[in-house]
Order: sequence, then structure tokens, then C-alpha cells
Amino acid sequence: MSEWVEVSNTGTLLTYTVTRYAVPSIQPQKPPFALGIIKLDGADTGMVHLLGEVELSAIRVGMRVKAVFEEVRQGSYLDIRYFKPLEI
Amino acid sequence: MKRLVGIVGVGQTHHKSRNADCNGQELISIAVKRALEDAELTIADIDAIVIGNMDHFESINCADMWSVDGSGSYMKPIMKVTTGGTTGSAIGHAGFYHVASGLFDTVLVIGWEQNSESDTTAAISTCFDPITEREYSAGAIGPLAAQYIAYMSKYGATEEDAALVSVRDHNNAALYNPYAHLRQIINVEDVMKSPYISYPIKLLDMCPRTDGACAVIFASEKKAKRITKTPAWIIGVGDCHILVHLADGIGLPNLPSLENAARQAYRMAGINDPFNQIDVAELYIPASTAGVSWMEALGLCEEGGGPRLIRSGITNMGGKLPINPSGGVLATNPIGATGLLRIGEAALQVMGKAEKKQVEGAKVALATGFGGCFWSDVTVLSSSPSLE
Amino acid sequence: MDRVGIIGIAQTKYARYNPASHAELAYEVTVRALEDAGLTIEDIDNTVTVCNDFWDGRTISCMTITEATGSHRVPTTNVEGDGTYGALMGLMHLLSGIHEIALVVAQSKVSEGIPSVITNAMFDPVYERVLGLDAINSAALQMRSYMSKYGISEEQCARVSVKNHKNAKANPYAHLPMDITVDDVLKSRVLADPIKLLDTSPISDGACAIIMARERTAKKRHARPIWIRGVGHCTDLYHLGDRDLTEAPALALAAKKAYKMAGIHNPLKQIDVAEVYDAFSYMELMWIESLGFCEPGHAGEIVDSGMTEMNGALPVNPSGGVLAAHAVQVAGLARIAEVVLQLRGEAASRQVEGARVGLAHGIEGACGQGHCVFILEK
Amino acid sequence: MEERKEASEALSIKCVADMPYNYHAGFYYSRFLKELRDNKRIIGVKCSKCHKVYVPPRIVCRDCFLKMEEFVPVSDTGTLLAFTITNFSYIDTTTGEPKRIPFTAAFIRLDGADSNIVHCLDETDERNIRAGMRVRAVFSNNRTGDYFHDIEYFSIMRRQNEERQSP
Repeated sequence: MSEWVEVSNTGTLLTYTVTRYAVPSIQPQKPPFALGIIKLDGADTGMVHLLGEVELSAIRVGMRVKAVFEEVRQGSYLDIRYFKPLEI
Repeated sequence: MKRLVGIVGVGQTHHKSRNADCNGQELISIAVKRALEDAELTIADIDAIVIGNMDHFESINCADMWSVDGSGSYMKPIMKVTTGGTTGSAIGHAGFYHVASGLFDTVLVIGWEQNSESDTTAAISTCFDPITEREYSAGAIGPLAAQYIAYMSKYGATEEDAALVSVRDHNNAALYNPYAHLRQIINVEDVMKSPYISYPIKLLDMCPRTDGACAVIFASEKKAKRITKTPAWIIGVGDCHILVHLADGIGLPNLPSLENAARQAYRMAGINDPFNQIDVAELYIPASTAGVSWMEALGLCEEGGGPRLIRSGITNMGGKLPINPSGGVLATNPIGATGLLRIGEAALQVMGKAEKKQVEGAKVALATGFGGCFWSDVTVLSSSPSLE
Repeated sequence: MDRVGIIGIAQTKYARYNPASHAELAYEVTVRALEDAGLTIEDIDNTVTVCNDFWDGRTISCMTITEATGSHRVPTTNVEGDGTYGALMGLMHLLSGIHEIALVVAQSKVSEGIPSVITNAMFDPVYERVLGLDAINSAALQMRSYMSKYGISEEQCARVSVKNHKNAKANPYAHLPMDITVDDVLKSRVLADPIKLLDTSPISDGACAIIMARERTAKKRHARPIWIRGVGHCTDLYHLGDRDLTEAPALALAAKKAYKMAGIHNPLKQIDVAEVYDAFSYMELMWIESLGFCEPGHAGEIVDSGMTEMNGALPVNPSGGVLAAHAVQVAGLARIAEVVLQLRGEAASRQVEGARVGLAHGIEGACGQGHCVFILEK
Repeated sequence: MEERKEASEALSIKCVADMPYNYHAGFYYSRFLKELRDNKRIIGVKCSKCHKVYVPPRIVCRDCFLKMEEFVPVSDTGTLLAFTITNFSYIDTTTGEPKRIPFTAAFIRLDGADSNIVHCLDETDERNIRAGMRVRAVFSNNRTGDYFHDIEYFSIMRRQNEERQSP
């Protein structure tokens, strides 16, 4: 494949979980933290990422979300800080 | 043997010390693409995949699962085989058994390593027992050095003899193999003047660590004949993984596992006079010293005859039994692929497709693998299904 | 396919911590499998070990058990994957006609490492690993998507856990035989919702060995060989986001192949007992759908109906399954060993009456990316 | 143009995750380590059939495939079979720190044993070491049940060696 295309920074939450046990050496945040699979608008595959700026109990499958980028980016997957609910 | 198995395609990357422009999956995809092109097949023709590497070099658990994106083997059977340095030869043998079993007709075997992603010696040293051996076992180099000290004192071999092996392999790589990692013309003096890394092994005696991948396609008799006019038939396989404790390998100048594995493979292939029946050999020689001391285990010379064989020039290109036309492991060492490269290069020789490395008229080729705790694998390939 | 028979099996009791070393575990099951088959080590002409460098914490982990399994005497190889893949490699050695009797050994000491750290290393080092994904929270993502697609409830998943821990009470090898209720499961500590502690399999140490032989030898050497009638393995896509986690197409394809080989066109009718890789409670539901025992999305009702209970039409995991003992790498081989016991009629108080055909299943990778299916027959 | 250049820049991701293990010594090594710690004694295990003595002890005789159960003491002196001086540093996988160099790995056959052990020597100048030299274990005074600590190193038995070479 050689055609690079830009996809949207908004998408739909396919599934999620809230991790509540601690394994500090591998985890990006102190638990509890939410992970989800997000299908970006314009993409046919999902991506796993963190969910933020949301009540953990308010997360729902099918929710619309938007990427929040870090101010200073370092060429890492975590340059996307997390996905947050998209307010309409 | 019930079913004939032939190699019908070989592909490899241009090997480098650090392949930072692509990740491991991309590296794999290059080798796979070249092997498929070589056999004029597509991934749809492949029934099953065998893959191998050494986990701790890239720190990827379940590399068989991870590799799917690189090999294109989505929704296909994949199996991972890992046996240390012998991984490359072991996956070759696993590919052979996949086809020989009758369960699969066309099998893609992939070996790869992105060695630059970690500290190779540290990763290797974790193979030794953490409680009684690991502390002072500096990867593969220490035991090999100790072994040659013993061989020199027993048979009068010299450091120069090892240097001759190093010169042969490095120069073959430089002159004949565009895919090789180290391609430099050197002489005995260069080797002798290079610094000791573990007495008596010097820098130019030792294999490098390499980023690279190799893919080889194995096919059943019917399929192989349809795919190419010149399959490389696998006529003998043998493997022997003898020891657990590194220290017990000391005092074995003549590698018994290689002798044993060769005996198995020769018996299956019908070889009783290896020196005269074999036309070319691709040997897994991790240090040039082993290129002197292990020849007798393969029955290529008498006990202690390694120095004579090497000094005579018989094993150089143009000699009676060229060894490592590709430059071998001393020039290229992506560990999980290294043994498979020996099989792949040997196959290219008997298929007559080795290009500049081609040994004229090569009909029977020998490939070996080495690793673990002085373990060996041996493969015999031939341009005809059986030796007559 | 030529006939290959399983003529010897052995397992250790699985436990949270077994003080024996890898070699000591492997030697124990090797010797006992030989006894079970009535053979000596001289009869074995090839071996397969099933070691994983991550779980074992060393490079070339198979080196540890080379001598303990007699692998140094004969041609050998090491498959890194579930034990079912090791058995498949041994089967290939025999089908090639080059070898006669194969020994397959898997041993695991999960208690030595930290499973979350080790399973984190399965994920893409650039994208997914930094998110702290491991076996548990990735499974949680799968469980949630499966439940929400088909309306499967947490109670239905919990019922699998209740059943398997209860079954384990009749299995002397099981690690966690327990009487628990659906309520206990639902109220157990949430690890990564919807996965709760009692939805997960334990950390177990243990080992398993099987010996198989080509037909003539198997018949000559053993009174009751259990025949391998079909086998299939298949691998799905890698990235979780690339897959439809609500389904296991790779399992469906692996099963299709194994069924075809074994002449099975109605699995529910023709298979008497199944041992599937239930690393988490919901997995048993997903796997029995993909294995064709029911339509996609209907496994919840199947479990509610009691069909997979010991006295049901298709007892699933009479051994207690992986939920009751999870020695990684060993677990799939242990499924084969249990089916062999069932088909021999040696499963004591957990015997499925009249079992003639059994299914054993192993998985590889995250959320069942790879699957291997064996069909065995008396 | 510039954008394209940026797109072709290849990045790499550093991963220095700790992967801790708690290796279980098992019955045979445990017994070996306890003897070292408590009694400053090196023990092996003897095969009941071929009578070979293996050090460190292990469950199975590789030649006879029998379980070995007879533990026997061996000497703290032995013969140096081979050695290698390591001059390049690498990551010590036990600690994660760079390895201290140089060190001499010594492969030793202890008196009374039929297998070899690996440890280090108190000498890193290759001119002073020869295969065949006699060596003796030097024990730590503060033993903890760690082979590489409880035996600090092997020392070359120089005097005895010189006596032998000048009759």
C-alpha cells in the first residue's frame, strides 16, 4: 500500500473497558483508566486508545469521540493524549 | 521417506547492521514478497506459514501472531518454532515436515531478526541457567573461544587457520553476495591485527549481528514440479540438541551434535562419502574458529584435519568443495533467519540460481544450523529427488 | 490422513506455586507418560517441546528441559505457542513417515513472572503496548463488544465459571475446584469491567506430556489408542482494531478443516465432549459458537439451558477447563489429555458416559487470535 | 517537498520495560545452594547406574535417563579446562546494569565430578592462565544461597602448580 490518506480526528467507540488493577511498569496511568477501540471516521479499522474527560460510568458503546492531542508532541502514539466524548 | 518435498522459492532482504527504516513486519514483508516472486506465486497459493525468531531480541511475545501484518498470512495456519541459534534451520525442518506430513502442499517459512533493537549479548546470555551459569557466560562467544583453545592445543591448529576461514567468508560475501551485511575484502593480517574480543577470538573472527529476514517456500512433489523446473529437493534432515549446561560443552572439540545430526541426514540422503558426494556447503559457522574445528564432525576430513582442509584452499570458491559462497554467518547474522539462509542459499545452488555465488554444476548441497547449547541441525539438498 | 494414535498421557496437579524447576516438572510428566504408554525412553524417536521465552524468562527456553524430556537423544524441535500446536508438530513428524513414536511435552511456571507484563509484550510495541494492554483488559474489550452485539449478559458468562469450577471438583489435576454461585462471580472484584476476578483463569504451574504413534505401532503398543481424526489451525489479524472481536473466524475455519478431515458435518450430534480454551468465562461462549455447536450469539441460551453441563447434550470442559487451571502453553495440551481420558473411559467421576468422539482446542495470542482444533476418536 | 521528507523519517520507540522473574531453583538446585550457604560444601548428584557425578546437581542422568537421588559431596578444588577473558561490556540481565569487565569465565572440572561448572577466576591476564591449571573455590564469609556470591571466585593454586612443573 502506498496511498497515504488523512482520516478524521473524530470517531465512534466500538468497545471499552476500565482497568482497575495496577501494573505500574506497563500502564500509562494510575488505575482506574479507560481504554476503548475507536473507529475513526474515514477509517475501516479501529484503534485502541485511552478515553479521557469522561465519567467512567458514563462511557457507552457507540459514543462519538474526538482525539485530544498533546501540546508538545514527541513522535509517540501518546501524542494523542486520549479520546474524549464529542459534544454536539 | 513417503512424500518428496522441494524448495521452490527463496527471498531475502538486503541485510544491514541497523535497519531503522522499517519495522520487523515490513522487513518480513520484503523477504516474503521476494520469495513469492522467485516462485512466481502469490500469498493465496500458500497453505501454511512457519515463522521463527528469538523473542528477546525484539521483545515481542507471540511473534507468530504479530507477523501476520508482514507476511500477509491473515486467516491462514501459522506456527512458530524457536530453538535459539538453530531457529532458522529448525523452521526449515518444520516447513519440511508440514509438507512431508501431507497436511499442507505449499508452505512459507519465514525467519527474521531485528537484532539492532536490543543488546544481543545480553539477550543471548539469558539462555544460560540463571542460577548456576548466567553470571559469567557472555553470550555465545565465551564457549566458542574456550572450545578453540582446546582444539588448538590438541591438534596444532593456529589462530591463522581461523583467520583463513574469516578471509574466505568475508571475501565471498564481498565479491559474490549483494545481500550480505559485511562486504569487505580482508586478508589474514587484517584478522590477526583485529582486537581480541574473547581470546583467541578476534573481532574479525566473529559473526556480526544483523537486521534481516529470509523466506523460503517448500512444496509437495506435485506442486513443486508445477511451480519450477528446478526444485531443490530436501533429501536428508537431522537434528541433535544435546546439552542443557553450557559448561558440559567444554572439552568437545569435535562437535558431537553436528556429527550426530549429519549422520541422520546422510543416512536419509544416502550419503556415505560426504567429501566427494557434496558439491557445496553453507555452514552455520558463528566464529571462524568453528570453521576449522567442526569440519571433521561433518565427515569432510579426518579427526584433527580441519587445519589441513582450510590451508589447502579446497573450501574456497573454485576449490573442490566450496564452503559458504554467500559469505555465511561471518558476513550476515540475523539470528532467527541465519539457519534458514543456509538452507535457502544451498537451495539456490542446486537450483542453479545462485548467480555470482554459483558453484558450477552443484547438484548436492549441505546446510547446517548451530545454536542452543552446542546443538546442530543438518539439511541435505539435491537437484534430483534421490542420489543415484 | 494416516492414523496416528495417542498412547500415553500425563499431567501434574496444577497449582499456584510448584517448587519444582522446569526440568523437574518436565521429567515428571515425561516419565509418567512413558509409564502410561508402557514404553521406555528408548522407544521415543522424536520429541517436541513447547517452551516460550517470555513465560519462562530466558532465551532458548527449551534448553532447560532438553535432557529432562530425553530430547537430546533424538530429533527434536520446540514450538512456541499453545500445547496444541506442539501436538500438531509431533503429529506432522509421524505423518511424514520418518518417525514412529513422538513425545510432546509442555511445562509452565507462570508463577515465576508477571503475566500482565509478559502479555503486554504481545501487543504492538509502537501503538498498543504504551496503553497498558495485557491479557485481561484486552479480553475485557472483547467481552464487552461480544456482549453488546448479541445481548449476552454478565450472568450468562458467570454461569460458565460456576460450571467449570464445579466440574473441577471431580478432576484431581485441577488447580481451582470450587463451589461458587453466579452471584459470587458477579460480586467478585472488578479487574477490567466487565471482567471480574471469577471470570478469569488462575496463575498455575504445571506440566503435561502426550505420546503418540503411527497406527501399526500404536495398536501394537497400547490396548486403547485414541485416534487423531482431524486437526486444523488458523490465525486472525493482529491489531485488535483490525478485527471484529465479536467473532472468531479463525476458529471457525480451523474447526471446518478439522471437521472435514474427521467427517463431521453435525458437530453437536457427532461430538460427545469438548474441552475448549476458556481463559476467561466469556471465551467458552464465543468458542462454542465458532465451533458450530450453536448459531452466533446463541451461546448464552445454550448455557442457560444446561446443555454444556456434565449431564447435558454436550458437556464442555468436564475437567474444569482453563478457568480451573491455567498453566500457559500447557493448557491446550491438557485439553487433549482430558479428552483422551474421557474417550478411554478413565475420567472417573467426571466421565461423560459413552464418549466416543471429543474435541480439544487451544488458542494463541490476544483475544484468541490463533486457534488449533483437534478431533479425537476412540 | 518538505512534507514528504518528514513523512519518510523513520522513528524508533524506546522500550525499557522491566520484566521481573522470580526463578524457582527447584529441589536439586535448592539442595546445592543450601549446602553452599550452610556448610560451605559443594555437592553433586550421582547416577545409580553409570555412577557419574553431576555438578550442579540435576534430576536426570542424560545418558541413563534415570532420576538421580544420591547426593554426594565433591571437592572445592578442580582443574581448569578452558577459560575466556571477556573484554566487551553488555547489559547484565540480572541487574540491568552494564557488565563489569574484564572478567575471566572459567570452565572447571571439580575433583570428584564428571561434569563441569562455570565460574570466574581471580586473574584476567591471559599470560598467567593455562588450561590444566589447578584451581580452588574461594567462599564468601557472608553466604546467602547464591552460587555466584557464595563462591566469590576460583583462585589459581599457583604454588602447587609451580612445584608440579619444576620437578
